[in-house]
Amino acid sequence: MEATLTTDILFYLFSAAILGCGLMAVTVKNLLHSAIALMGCLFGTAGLFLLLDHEFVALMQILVYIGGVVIFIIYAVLLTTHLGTRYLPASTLKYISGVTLAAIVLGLVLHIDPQATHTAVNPDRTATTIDAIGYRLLDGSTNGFLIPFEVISVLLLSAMIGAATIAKHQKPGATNDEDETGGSAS
Amino acid sequence: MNLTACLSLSAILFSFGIFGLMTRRKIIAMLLAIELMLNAALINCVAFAYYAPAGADTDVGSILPIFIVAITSAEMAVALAVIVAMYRKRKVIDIERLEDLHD
Amino acid sequence: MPFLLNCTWILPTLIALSLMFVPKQKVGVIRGMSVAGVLGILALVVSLIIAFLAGDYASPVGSAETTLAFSYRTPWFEAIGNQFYTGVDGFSLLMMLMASIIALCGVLVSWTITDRCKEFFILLFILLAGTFGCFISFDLLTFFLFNEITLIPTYLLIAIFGSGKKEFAAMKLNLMLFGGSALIILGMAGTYSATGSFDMIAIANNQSETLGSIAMWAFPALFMGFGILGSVFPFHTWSPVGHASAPTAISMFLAGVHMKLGGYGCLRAAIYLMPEGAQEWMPLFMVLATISVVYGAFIAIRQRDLKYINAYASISHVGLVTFGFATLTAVGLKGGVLQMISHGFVTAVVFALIGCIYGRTHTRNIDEMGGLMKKIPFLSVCFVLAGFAVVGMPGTSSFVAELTIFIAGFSGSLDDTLRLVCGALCISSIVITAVYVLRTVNSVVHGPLVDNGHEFTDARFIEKVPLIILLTCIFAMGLFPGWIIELAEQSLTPVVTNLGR
Amino acid sequence: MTLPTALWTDIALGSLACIILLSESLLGPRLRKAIVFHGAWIGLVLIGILTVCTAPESEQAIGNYLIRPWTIPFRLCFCIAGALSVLLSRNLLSGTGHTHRRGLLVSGGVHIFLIICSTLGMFVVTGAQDLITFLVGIELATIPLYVQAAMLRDDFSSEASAKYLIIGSLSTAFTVFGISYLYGAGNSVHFDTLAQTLTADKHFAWVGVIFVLAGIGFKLSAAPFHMWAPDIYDGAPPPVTAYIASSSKAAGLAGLILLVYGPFQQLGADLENIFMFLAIISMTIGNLGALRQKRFNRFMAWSSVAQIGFVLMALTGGDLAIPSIAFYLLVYIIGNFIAFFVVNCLASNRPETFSNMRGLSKQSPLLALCLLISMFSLAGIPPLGGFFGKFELFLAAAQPGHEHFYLILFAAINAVVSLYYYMIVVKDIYITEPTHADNSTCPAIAILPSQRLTLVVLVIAIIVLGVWPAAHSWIFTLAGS
Repeated sequence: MEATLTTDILFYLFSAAILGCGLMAVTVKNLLHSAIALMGCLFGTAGLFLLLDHEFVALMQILVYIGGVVIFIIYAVLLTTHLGTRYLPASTLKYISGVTLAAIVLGLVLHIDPQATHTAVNPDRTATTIDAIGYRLLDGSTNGFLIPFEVISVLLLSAMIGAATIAKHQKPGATNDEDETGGSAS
Repeated sequence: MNLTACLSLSAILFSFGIFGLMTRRKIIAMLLAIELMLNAALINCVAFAYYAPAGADTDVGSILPIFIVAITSAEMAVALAVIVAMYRKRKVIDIERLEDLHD
Repeated sequence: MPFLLNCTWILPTLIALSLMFVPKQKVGVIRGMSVAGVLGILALVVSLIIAFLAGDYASPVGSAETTLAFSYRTPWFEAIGNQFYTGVDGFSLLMMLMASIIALCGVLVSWTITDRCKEFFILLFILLAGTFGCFISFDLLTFFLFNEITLIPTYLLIAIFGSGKKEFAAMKLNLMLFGGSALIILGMAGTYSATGSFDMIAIANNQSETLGSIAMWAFPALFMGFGILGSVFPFHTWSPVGHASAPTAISMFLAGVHMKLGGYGCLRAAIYLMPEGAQEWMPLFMVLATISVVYGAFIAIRQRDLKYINAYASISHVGLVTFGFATLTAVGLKGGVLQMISHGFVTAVVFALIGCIYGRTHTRNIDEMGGLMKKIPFLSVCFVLAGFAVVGMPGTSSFVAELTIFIAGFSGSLDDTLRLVCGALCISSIVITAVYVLRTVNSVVHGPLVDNGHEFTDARFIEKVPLIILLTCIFAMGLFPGWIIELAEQSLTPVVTNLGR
Repeated sequence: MTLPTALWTDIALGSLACIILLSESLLGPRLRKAIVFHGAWIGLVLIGILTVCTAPESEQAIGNYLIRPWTIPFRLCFCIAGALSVLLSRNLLSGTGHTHRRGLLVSGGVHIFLIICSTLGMFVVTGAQDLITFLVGIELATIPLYVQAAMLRDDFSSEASAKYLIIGSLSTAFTVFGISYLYGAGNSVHFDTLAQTLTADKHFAWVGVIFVLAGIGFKLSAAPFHMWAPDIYDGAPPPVTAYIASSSKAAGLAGLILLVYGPFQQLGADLENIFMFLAIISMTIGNLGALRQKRFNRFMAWSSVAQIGFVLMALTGGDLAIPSIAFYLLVYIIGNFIAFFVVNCLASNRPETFSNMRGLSKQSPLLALCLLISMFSLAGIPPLGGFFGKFELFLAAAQPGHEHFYLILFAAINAVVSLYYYMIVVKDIYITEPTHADNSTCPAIAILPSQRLTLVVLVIAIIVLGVWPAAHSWIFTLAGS
């Protein structure tokens, strides 16, 4: 998108939403509220991605990240806490160390100044199309990402099988023969 | 809107994540803070791809997020399972109360 | 012959291995195998010496083209420049002869051990293997490796079979010696960085500037690393507790042979390899050596425990070795070598005697014994003779060695004030030595008989043998030192030539 | 398209995972037990042999997957560790020898399947030629371990898993954040491009490098990223602990070397300072931590933090770093597994504390001797493999152009400290007499025949590695080409 006043305003709006929701997500006492704040933060990020011409990533952000990951978190919250449970605040020492560490990291990262080549949008740039992504993912040559694409399927498979195995209700004292692997549950 | 702004945004988000990780005590809340950090990385990828100079591999700006999101979801699936298993046995997900293992 | 040379460490290893398969109840078999083993080693060493003396090797060797007798060289962990490089010169052979005689006596002295006897002899033979490996290695890394091998059995031998604060003593001894190893590693890393090799002869002949500049700090690291093993002040503190807590045979071997590995390493791996560093740093080590000599003797006066007395006396006498080396003259180095051999025999016989006496009086405190001459004349006579040797009476080996060292202190230029002062102090230590030796002998052998209820008899045959062997060696070396001095002189030629470059 | 021969191992590993998963879900209980357990360890051993046999002379590529000769020893390490880990899970799979306080694994088949998946992930790390493959490989190597850590039926296990998960996700977040910066600085994720574009004057590159190193630091549990390592070691099932302690670290190190000598190669001198800093902190903190431990697994965790410090020291050096680290890891893995096997036998009827090990030399001379050899190898005493392993790490830091002599002195002193606590273990098993309370409740130690055989083989291996230079020169040849 062309850099105009509109995009600037939109950018700052999204930024405010991302940072506001992000801060809420890590400070709000009620866990469910912070999960919802996280969702807001991720929506804001999706908006930012649209602004930066990455529709596909924005879509993935909404579908997979919000639709999958955050829902996971909300499930976990609902399963393991009673609604509205407030937990004890952390000690002052933890707050101080948290703020210090965060400040150190922030300082470290912000210390950098982008090189001149990066400040402006390359005039010849073309937005990445979904086709291009698909071709690159399935390309077996040195330029492609076929191997990680294959490997990540193994990763997801093993994670799902493993997750199903340990989350399954375990009868105390049961032996292996009575259990099923739960492989099909994924 | 320029690269510095985007990077600053992601850096601040990342430091929020670290802050949350240090101050939160429930495992879910800590994971949530880690999600913020990962999200900061996504912003970086896209911003770098958008502002890339000529000759850069801009596709990576879309492909790297795909893998990051996939990895995150695998991690979260395992996390959910562990949390559920632990909660079922101990009714505790507060990290401070996980004190059976200590010196 | 190279194979026979390597057998000096292979044989003990094999015996240690085969002892593992002997059932532990069969004490007789274990003892028999052990005695056969040490006799075998002694026979090997003697035949090597005969071959050495008969061959051309006995002639002085040149500095640049140093040839070792019976050398054997094969690539080992060659990717890092390590070779398995063994050989001997006269110096190593003398040390090996001493070590094998003391080992034989040590095994005979340990005849009475019955509890965990099998482990004792296994560990003793691993210790022997490491020691002999050290004496024949001419690759720095191999040398260091064998040196490390000796340390762990020492720990276990003291901690399991010792007496008193044995676990503390063993741990202290081991940690300090490994601390020395840390310094040695540093020094070796330095030489490796400069030369890319561990071959001692090659490093000694390497005159590059890189090595010269690295030697400025690698030399003190190496010298001090081995010096800790030779109990140089201020790192001597492991030695009194260690020697006092160890069982008799191990005290003999530790003080007699193992400590000498320190001196051997100082000469072989530090002075020989880095003469530039030696010239630079020797004043410091001369001062430290003098402190060891005087301090050890003074502390020995204050001790009441026989083992502690001898342990501090050892610090004092081994300090003389370092002093001899520190003069960096041909005479001084020769004196140091002679003192190493002489002190090995002397301290071994004293520790053996202390063991025998303790077996009868059940105390090592000199205030609680007296008049032993009447009850156990043989042991008492031996004790007196050993006392002569400690003081350095003419006719004993100590006299030959110490005289050479003192001559080195005063020969050459008279402008070197430090050397003269240190030499004078070292000579004065003889007086202090005489004080504690005469007092100890007096209160143990003479005077009224302190009756603490134990009935005891004089030495049995199996106890007499090692004492007689060791005393014979002491007096033989004192009366006919000729060939030993000659061998030492010849083998030190390359070191001296190197120092002069 | 012809497959390079070296790729067969990766394919075989993937197939093995499939076979294990299929036989776990399809076969009947009796057949399943035999095929899953024996198939897995025999398969991993065979793949290890295949790795050695197909070791390439030069780099073999398929697409952007690159099999480098120097990674072959690392791959061998992964296979060995995987096979040993499977063997170590023997008494957690079947009913023989119920372990103290721990019970059985939730599902043995899935446990073994996950070990193989994790091993596959490590293989992928060593073959990575771009940051994405690298990231995915690291995650495949790690995520199954979170699950495995939670596999026991007791409370401790899931706690360990939760802590591991948090630390692991944090490490992922750091790595990913760092990778995003590396992409920004280098405009690519391909290693070859990055090697040219990542130069020391790019600030982006430095942010990326620091975050990626921090991420890998968590995986290695190098100080200051070691926080929960002792808890994880203590709570996870013994085979998983052993696997985390050995293979996982080897993979992290392989990844680290890959990056340092690949994309980061132009950042040289400053990286050396970073590694020096990490090495010094790791050694010191690890040693201080290990000195005050009473439980064996926690002790191993702290000592491994110190060991990582020694390895990082080698990375400050020159060419010698890669082969010396590879050899060290091989020896370290074997030494670690001996210790864990012994403790696993002990833990079958008592908590694995040091006080419970007293008098072990009388109860079981074999176990005592094995533990002694393992401890001395870890401490670096000749003639065991650990001596040359550790010594070369020292030499690597002293190569011309990389002379870090102060670091060497510091590390050597730390090695003496570490020797102290390893000797305390030896003292406990050989010298300290057990008090009545220590031993009164403990029945005799039961050692499975298979575990006895494994122990003997491992002990022989560690001695042979220390005196027979064949494996050593093989590793150096591979790393040199």
